[in-house]
Amino acid sequence: MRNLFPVLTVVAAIIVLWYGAAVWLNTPWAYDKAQRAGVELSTSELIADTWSQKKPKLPAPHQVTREIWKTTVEKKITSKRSLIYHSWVTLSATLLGFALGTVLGIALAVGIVFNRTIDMSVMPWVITSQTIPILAIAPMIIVVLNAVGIQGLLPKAIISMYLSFFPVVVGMVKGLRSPDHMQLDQMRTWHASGAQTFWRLRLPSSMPYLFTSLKIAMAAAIVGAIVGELPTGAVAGLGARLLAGSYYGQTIQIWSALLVAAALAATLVAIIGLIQRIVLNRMGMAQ
Amino acid sequence: MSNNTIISAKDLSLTFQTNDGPVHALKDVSLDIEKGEFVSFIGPSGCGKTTFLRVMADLEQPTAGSITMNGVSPEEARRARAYGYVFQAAGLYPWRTIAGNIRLPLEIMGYDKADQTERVKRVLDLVELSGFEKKFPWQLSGGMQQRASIARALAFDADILLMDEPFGALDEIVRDHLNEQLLQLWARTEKTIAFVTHSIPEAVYLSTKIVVMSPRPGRIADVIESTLPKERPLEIRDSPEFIEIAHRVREGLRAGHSDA
Amino acid sequence: MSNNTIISAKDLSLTFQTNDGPVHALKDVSLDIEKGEFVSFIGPSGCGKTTFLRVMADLEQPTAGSITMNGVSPEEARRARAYGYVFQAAGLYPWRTIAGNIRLPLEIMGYDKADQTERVKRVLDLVELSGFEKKFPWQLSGGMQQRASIARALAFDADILLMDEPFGALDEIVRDHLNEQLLQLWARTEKTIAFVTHSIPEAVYLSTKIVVMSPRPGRIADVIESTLPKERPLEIRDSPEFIEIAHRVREGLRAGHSDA
Amino acid sequence: MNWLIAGALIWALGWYVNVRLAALPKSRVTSLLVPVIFGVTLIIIWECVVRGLQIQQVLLPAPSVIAARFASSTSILWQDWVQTVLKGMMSGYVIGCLAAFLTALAVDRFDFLKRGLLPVGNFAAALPIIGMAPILVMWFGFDWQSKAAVVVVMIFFPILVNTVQGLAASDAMQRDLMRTYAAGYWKTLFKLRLPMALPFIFNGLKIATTLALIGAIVAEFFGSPIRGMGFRISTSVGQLALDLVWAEIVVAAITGALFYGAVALLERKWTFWHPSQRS
Amino acid sequence: ADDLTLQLKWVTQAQFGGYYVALDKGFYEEEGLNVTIKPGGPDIAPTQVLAGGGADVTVEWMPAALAAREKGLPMVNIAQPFKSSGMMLTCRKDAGITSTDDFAGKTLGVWFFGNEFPFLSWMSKLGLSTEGGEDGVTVLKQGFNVDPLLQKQAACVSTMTYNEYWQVIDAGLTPDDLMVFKYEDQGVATLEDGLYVLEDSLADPAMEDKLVRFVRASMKGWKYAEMNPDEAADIVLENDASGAQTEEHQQRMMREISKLTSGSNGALLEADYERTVQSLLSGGSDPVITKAPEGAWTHAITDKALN
Ligand SMILES: Nc1ncnc2c1ncn2[C@@H]1O[C@H](COP(=O)(O)OP(=O)(O)OP(=O)(O)O)[C@@H](O)[C@H]1O
Ligand SMILES: Nc1ncnc2c1ncn2[C@@H]1O[C@H](COP(=O)(O)OP(=O)(O)OP(=O)(O)O)[C@@H](O)[C@H]1O
Ligand SMILES: Cc1ncc(C[n+]2csc(CCO)c2C)c(N)n1
Ligand SMILES: [Mg+2]
Ligand SMILES: [Mg+2]
Repeated sequence: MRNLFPVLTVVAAIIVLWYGAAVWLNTPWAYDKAQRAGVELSTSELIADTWSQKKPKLPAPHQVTREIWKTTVEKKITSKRSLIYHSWVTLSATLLGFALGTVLGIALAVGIVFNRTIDMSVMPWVITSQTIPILAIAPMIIVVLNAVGIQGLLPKAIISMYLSFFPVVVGMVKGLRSPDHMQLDQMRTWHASGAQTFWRLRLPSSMPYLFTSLKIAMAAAIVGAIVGELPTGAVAGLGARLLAGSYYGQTIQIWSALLVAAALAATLVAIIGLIQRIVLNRMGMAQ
Repeated sequence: MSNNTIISAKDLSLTFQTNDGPVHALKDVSLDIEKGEFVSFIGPSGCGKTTFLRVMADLEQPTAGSITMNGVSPEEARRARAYGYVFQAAGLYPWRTIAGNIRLPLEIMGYDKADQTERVKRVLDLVELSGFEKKFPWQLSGGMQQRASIARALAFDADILLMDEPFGALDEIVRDHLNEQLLQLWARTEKTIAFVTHSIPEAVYLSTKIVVMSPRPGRIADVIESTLPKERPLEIRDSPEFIEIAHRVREGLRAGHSDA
Repeated sequence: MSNNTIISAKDLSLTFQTNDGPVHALKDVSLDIEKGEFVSFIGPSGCGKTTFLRVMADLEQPTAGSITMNGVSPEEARRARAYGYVFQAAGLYPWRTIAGNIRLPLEIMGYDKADQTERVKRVLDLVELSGFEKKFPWQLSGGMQQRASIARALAFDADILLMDEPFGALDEIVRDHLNEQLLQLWARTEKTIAFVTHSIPEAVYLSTKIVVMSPRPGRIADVIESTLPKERPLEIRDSPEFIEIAHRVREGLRAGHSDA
Repeated sequence: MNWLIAGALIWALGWYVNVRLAALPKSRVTSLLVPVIFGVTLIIIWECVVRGLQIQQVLLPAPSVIAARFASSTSILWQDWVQTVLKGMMSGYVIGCLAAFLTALAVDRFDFLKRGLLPVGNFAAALPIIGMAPILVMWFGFDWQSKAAVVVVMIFFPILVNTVQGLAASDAMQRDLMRTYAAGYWKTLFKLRLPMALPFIFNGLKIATTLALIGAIVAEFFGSPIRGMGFRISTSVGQLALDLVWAEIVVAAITGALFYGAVALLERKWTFWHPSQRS
Repeated sequence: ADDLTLQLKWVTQAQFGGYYVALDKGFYEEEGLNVTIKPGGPDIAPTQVLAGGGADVTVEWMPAALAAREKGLPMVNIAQPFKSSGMMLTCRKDAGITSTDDFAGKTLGVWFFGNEFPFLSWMSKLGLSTEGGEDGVTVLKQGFNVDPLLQKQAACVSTMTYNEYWQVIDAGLTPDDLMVFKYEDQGVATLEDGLYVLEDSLADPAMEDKLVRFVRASMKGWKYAEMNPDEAADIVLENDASGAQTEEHQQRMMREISKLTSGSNGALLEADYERTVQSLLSGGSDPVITKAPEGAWTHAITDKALN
């Protein structure tokens, strides 16, 4: 609440800047048109024009807002023109990829923490894996998976997974190793088994780390799903909207898809944050 | 080594290999502790107090010499859950209630449910924490947390209590209070206690025997048998006898310190 | 208030507004400290010792009453760099060598290069750390770090030294040693020292005046003038005079504690 | 079939060797050898699987084919590398870091900005920045400038957030100490808060390395001159030159690893004092 | 019914109207086929999909198919519903372009991803280097849209008669502002949008039979679409999962497409094929294909399908 006023101020400043930038960026096209039509533009006409072009370089905020309104509230959510429908398509791939990435990440982390060989062999490659521009080869992955009969949701989810497993591995390795020597020694004095140590000490201790990485992983998963949608033939999803918008030069459509994607991401991350607060509070580990 | 000897170390040595060369944490340490004794270990930082306790607890392997706990090796003693270990920090799990924390070792050792509940209740009584079982550790003061951690080490049937600076992090007044309680508890339960501390008054006040250690290499500089009675009110610390023992301990420490 | 009064507090109060309501950290505190005195502040946790020191250092603003340092307001005194402040933790910068750390305040205050080097050398000598100037803090023991942090506060020309539990984190033996050194240093430099501690022996051993404080609200419970001579070997702590003063301090503490 | 069996055998052998090596006390040699053996095993298995299952080269080329192509196309690879990495990524990285850093100083200085900008920043950071690529290409043209812009946008928030966090890392006691010296804002900044923030800043810089590379490459998908790694990757698929695509990916991976390594090295040098660097 | 998968070259749009009509009107069903149509996209190489077995038949441009064939992927043209090419280079007059002679020193937008081959042969025929410089042209890889022309980042961009050209018009430029060069008029036209399969498919009689039925139904769809462009456009719109296409644009596209398909009954004309091959072979120092391919097309399917 304390932040409400500053945030609103910043948002207002951004909107003002945005309108200004729209005038600046769209002016050349307005003049270009006017010149070919042989008319003079007054300043007010110019501004009005820059804020209402069909395919502006930068659409004005109200144009984007109207587009979002039209494609969410005014469309049936089953319609292919509804952004809610497309968000759902992206969301499902995101959630699946996120789930797969989390499971893979935790599994790898457990392996790394409990097995020296896995730790030494795999960990450097886990880091290297992220230097491969997966986003750049996403199209190939889609086609190759297609060749072995995997299509639809799964290929997108796999790209999501590739991006989201990494923060989870890194975070969970840290988390599972976060119990200090004293706590581990204590388990030893009680002659606790490896499994008992894992379930009663390592896993609970790793929770704060887990949630922090889950937030990063979720943001990554969305990027993965959207990028995975670009080359699947602009079929459906926010990525497809971005692409189709881009293909037809529909900047308004691009921006609305972008903003909805950001809102989706922010919502998902916020939900994890909420769960984090509840769980950690219950566990007495809230910072 | 009498029949009643609970802990017996002979020519114990432990050398850590570090990047800066070997560190002789313990060198030819021999010591016998009888049943029911309260033995304090005191000495400057790095003299091997903690290491010695950890060897007893099978958390560290000696590089030479031998040690028995209850007549068997530390490892067997650990597997038989023959001792409770209390660390400097309370180290309670924030996600478990006080009762849950005390129940933890019992769960691990496979005590049955009813027995667990019974024992938790008993040790909470013992450390005067009844009524706090449903609280979480962070809802308690530092002294209460430390009491809970002692209760946790008392909950299962171990005759030996190993305590590594359990009150090091507490302020003097709370510490006085806990010292008093610990003495009463020891009297009631007749456990054998090995207790590491940095504080001379604490060592003198609590112990039947004070082991003064000196560093580099870690060894025993002096063993002082206390002449204080078993019954010790806090005021005893202003008595000449007390001051005399404290003085001896300080001398022992100074000797060990200066020739390092 | 004599001509020689360096620190003079009158009816000083400080109330923190917290979510749980106001906390009276200091309430109507009046105290005069003469030039060259060594004044210890002792009292249970939360009685306002740190707060009092911070008010002197202009790190906290009193809500009522007045205080002067060297006859001017704490803020003016701070700007005039009239005091050195030593915190409980050494708080050395890990990315600077020991010499670099000590040079830090000199750089900030704009001493010239040659002077800096000269002063660093002198205070390193003073705290017996010569030879360690090129080391990094984490390569030194806790006691040495604390000595470096004292050197840092001595490097510039401040007549007043404010020390907030500077040895709180160290073990007793190291502490004894530093206490001895601090006394010598005080004798040599003739600074005025305000010293916060939790330890009764430390307070008695060091001070010319012991201020016993009690909490909720934080106020002065007793001011004890020490009758010990200026020359104090460590052994003085076993003398009846010492024990007598210590007893008085403990009584004062206990009184403040129980009526809280 | 024989190839598959060979692959399985090599896997078993490699793993066995690694288990033995890992059991040895950790040294520089083992901690280098073990992952290398693991990686080499993976590559050999890849080769065996491609040959054993007779996977078409247009789907997944064998490592040997990729290596051959790498060797024969060095001039193309070099030209692409210069375009994408030197021009696009590096300029973007430098500009992005500077912009984020200066913004962080402002945000840190003015509490109002901190409370207003950071939440908005978090929202913006959740934005799938990749979606900005076509827009930025439209704004900044086809050449490396638009790639640099994408990189700037991608790395801005991670570095901003880390730097702001770092600037807040000095504890109250250390700031109080500076106050007792009557040190002003700039002195406190340079002598205390910046050094203290370095480990955090480096954290951001490291994350930014991979982001920058990905950003520069992917931006080339949306329009580019006819060179560049992203250009090559995206167009070579259409020409079924998959070996060239993979050669570019190898270049990208090596570049990414080296870039990350270089920043990590710098971090080691500048934050040698931080506990995480000391052990 | 027999299953068959068709991979398109691009996103769902009227360019592929015939297939959607055949699907929607049940022409495939009548032939006992269960056809799945997979839309393409900017990064989907139909040749690769075919190689990977992700589709049985693909719509592809002949230059890309022949290039793939040289790479060892045995693609065969089984039908050619598009008679003529819709490719053109659309230029701004205000950029100083009135004829092909003005290209030198200018920046031209080109599609890559296997679509650059016709352009490259054309430039080599004009004797223009594509490496930039005074007497060459600077090539940029055009993204998905015609922005470079509108933003004056390029003097010319590649357009299709049926699609991108109209986006330029819609954006506000008039035909008078523009100078267009059709590949057909420049004598460098290559065959577009043919149906391709892998050689193996033809060896299998059952598969061959499926293909015959498929081509027959598809051609029926194309002819229907030519007759009923608006209805065909509606069908396309219904099949567009992205919901990004507009009715106006698709109807217009369908009409333009009809101009390209109307000359074909589905069978490949050998002369057209030879012209394409010649154009690709003559690519100067770096020709698209190095030798005339053999067996790159067959009339086996169309012969059976159309009689
Ligand atoms: N795991 C280890 N590896 C290497 N050296 C160690 C290890 N544990 C302890 N040491 C060293 O062994 C010596 C004895 O350490 P120990 O912890 O037993 O001392 P201590 O008497 O408990 O000291 P303190 O009072 O500070 O707790 C020290 O020099 C210490 O640095
Ligand atoms: N910044 C603050 N905001 C609110 N309350 C504070 C603040 N600083 C101190 N207090 C409260 O003021 C009281 C006195 O605190 P102070 O730190 O001066 O005690 P102290 O005597 O130094 O205790 P200790 O021995 O634990 O250091 C305490 O109740 C403390 O909780
Ligand atoms: C990135 C990219 N841009 C253009 C094309 C070329 N292309 C092939 S079919 C078709 C439809 C025409 O409306 C177009 C434009 C492509 N394949 N990929
Ligand atoms: Mg210890
Ligand atoms: Mg304090």
